[in-house]
Amino acid sequence: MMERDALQDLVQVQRDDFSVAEHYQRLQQAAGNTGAVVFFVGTVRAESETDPVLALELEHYPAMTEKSLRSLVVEARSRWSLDAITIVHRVGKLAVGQQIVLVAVSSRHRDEAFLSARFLMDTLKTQAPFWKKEHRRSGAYWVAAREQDDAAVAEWRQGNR
Amino acid sequence: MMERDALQDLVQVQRDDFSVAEHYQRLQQAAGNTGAVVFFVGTVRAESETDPVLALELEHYPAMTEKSLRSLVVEARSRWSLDAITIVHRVGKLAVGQQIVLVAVSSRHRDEAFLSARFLMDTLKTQAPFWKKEHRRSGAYWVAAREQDDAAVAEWRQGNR
Amino acid sequence: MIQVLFFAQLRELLDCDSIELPAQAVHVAGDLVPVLVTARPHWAEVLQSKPWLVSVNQTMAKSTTGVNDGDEVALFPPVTGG
Amino acid sequence: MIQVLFFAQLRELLDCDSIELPAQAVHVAGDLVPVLVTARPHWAEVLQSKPWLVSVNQTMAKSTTGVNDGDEVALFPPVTGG
Repeated sequence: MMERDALQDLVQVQRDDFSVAEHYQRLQQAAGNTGAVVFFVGTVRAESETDPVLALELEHYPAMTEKSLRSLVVEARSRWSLDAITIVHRVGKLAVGQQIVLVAVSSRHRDEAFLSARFLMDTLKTQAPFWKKEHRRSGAYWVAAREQDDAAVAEWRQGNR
Repeated sequence: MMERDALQDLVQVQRDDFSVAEHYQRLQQAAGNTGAVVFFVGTVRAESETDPVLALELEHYPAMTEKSLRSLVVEARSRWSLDAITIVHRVGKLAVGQQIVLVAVSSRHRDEAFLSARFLMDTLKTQAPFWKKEHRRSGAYWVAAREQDDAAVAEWRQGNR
Repeated sequence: MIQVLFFAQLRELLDCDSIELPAQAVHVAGDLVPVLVTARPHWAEVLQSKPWLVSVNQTMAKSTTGVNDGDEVALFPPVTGG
Repeated sequence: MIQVLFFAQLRELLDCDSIELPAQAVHVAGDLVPVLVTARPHWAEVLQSKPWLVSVNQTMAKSTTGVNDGDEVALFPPVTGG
């Protein structure tokens, strides 16, 4: 399940864990060590002490997932001058503390690397077809979408972020 | 040359290269895998094709460097709720493509991780006593400070970033 | 025919992964819920309880997005990845 | 005495790492350049060519920051790390 956009870009949806070290190396090589790299990694949080999340189950819409992630990559490239992009997102059942998502961008300038990585995370959260179900001691619950996530994307669209 | 602020924080100035993989692992362990990690890595750029940078020489003010970096860490912690921070900055002579600086932040929320990492890079650029000298084929040149770097810090101070 | 897929909470509430609908009944994405409710009256409460998101051929759609014979359509809750 | 350190381009232009100044001449950071110019007239051109940054005891200073006997002061160009 691997797709390349520009030759420098990597979009991957997978059940297995990923190695930050390996993806950092790939990104630097693909970009030719261009100056600035920003990495984001999200992990499963326990959230609550009284009824902690024990595991997270990530469902997705396989035929749509990589297509939607690739369109975010294309949009990021249209907004900023970027040398290489990596998006890796896991699906399946993940224990607390495990890595869920990696977004990494390489650019000549730090502002563009920071902005584009944040843009990719903000838009991924509201536009890529993933759904989280929390397994807690008291039961299993679908995670509700957060209004501030939609607000963040609206700000990007209006040029306020 | 290692100093800890909160027990979770690491500020280090060194001649040797650093391992992103090792620092990622340390940060996640120190923070207890809290949800969101943002990493920034800056590398030496060639800058020009006709008269490329061959190496960068980084001078610093040893007695002041870590003190100033630690004060940036304290300021970041006063602005956002952060679980762990790492700043590593190299000094000495670095070849093109080599790593110069690492700033990494772990937080429960991605916005705070993105904002604080960018804040630390912006303020480090204008307030920590490092000076870069470029060695090009045509000679050696001290790098001039960029006005937009000062402007970035002014925006943070005014609450506009 | 139009293939209709359900995901996440909606899939669980309907206890159904996918169904097929005759193409002639669905012209735009906004027709989906009324047509589904007519076909499966016992789904009315779930389908009308929230504004579910719709994709047409794996792209997010509006209620005015056209739907044609052979298309793959999906209904799902707001996404929560990342 | 006050220890005065020079860094980077300024260190190279003066060809000097550090000097000592008598404490009684320097009350605030803004006194440094005039006092240095009096002590070393051949440094005048370099010292007055740009607004060099000043630190007092390893903290960035303004021209009004107080300087006391035994302090470590430094003069340097705008920083360019990161």
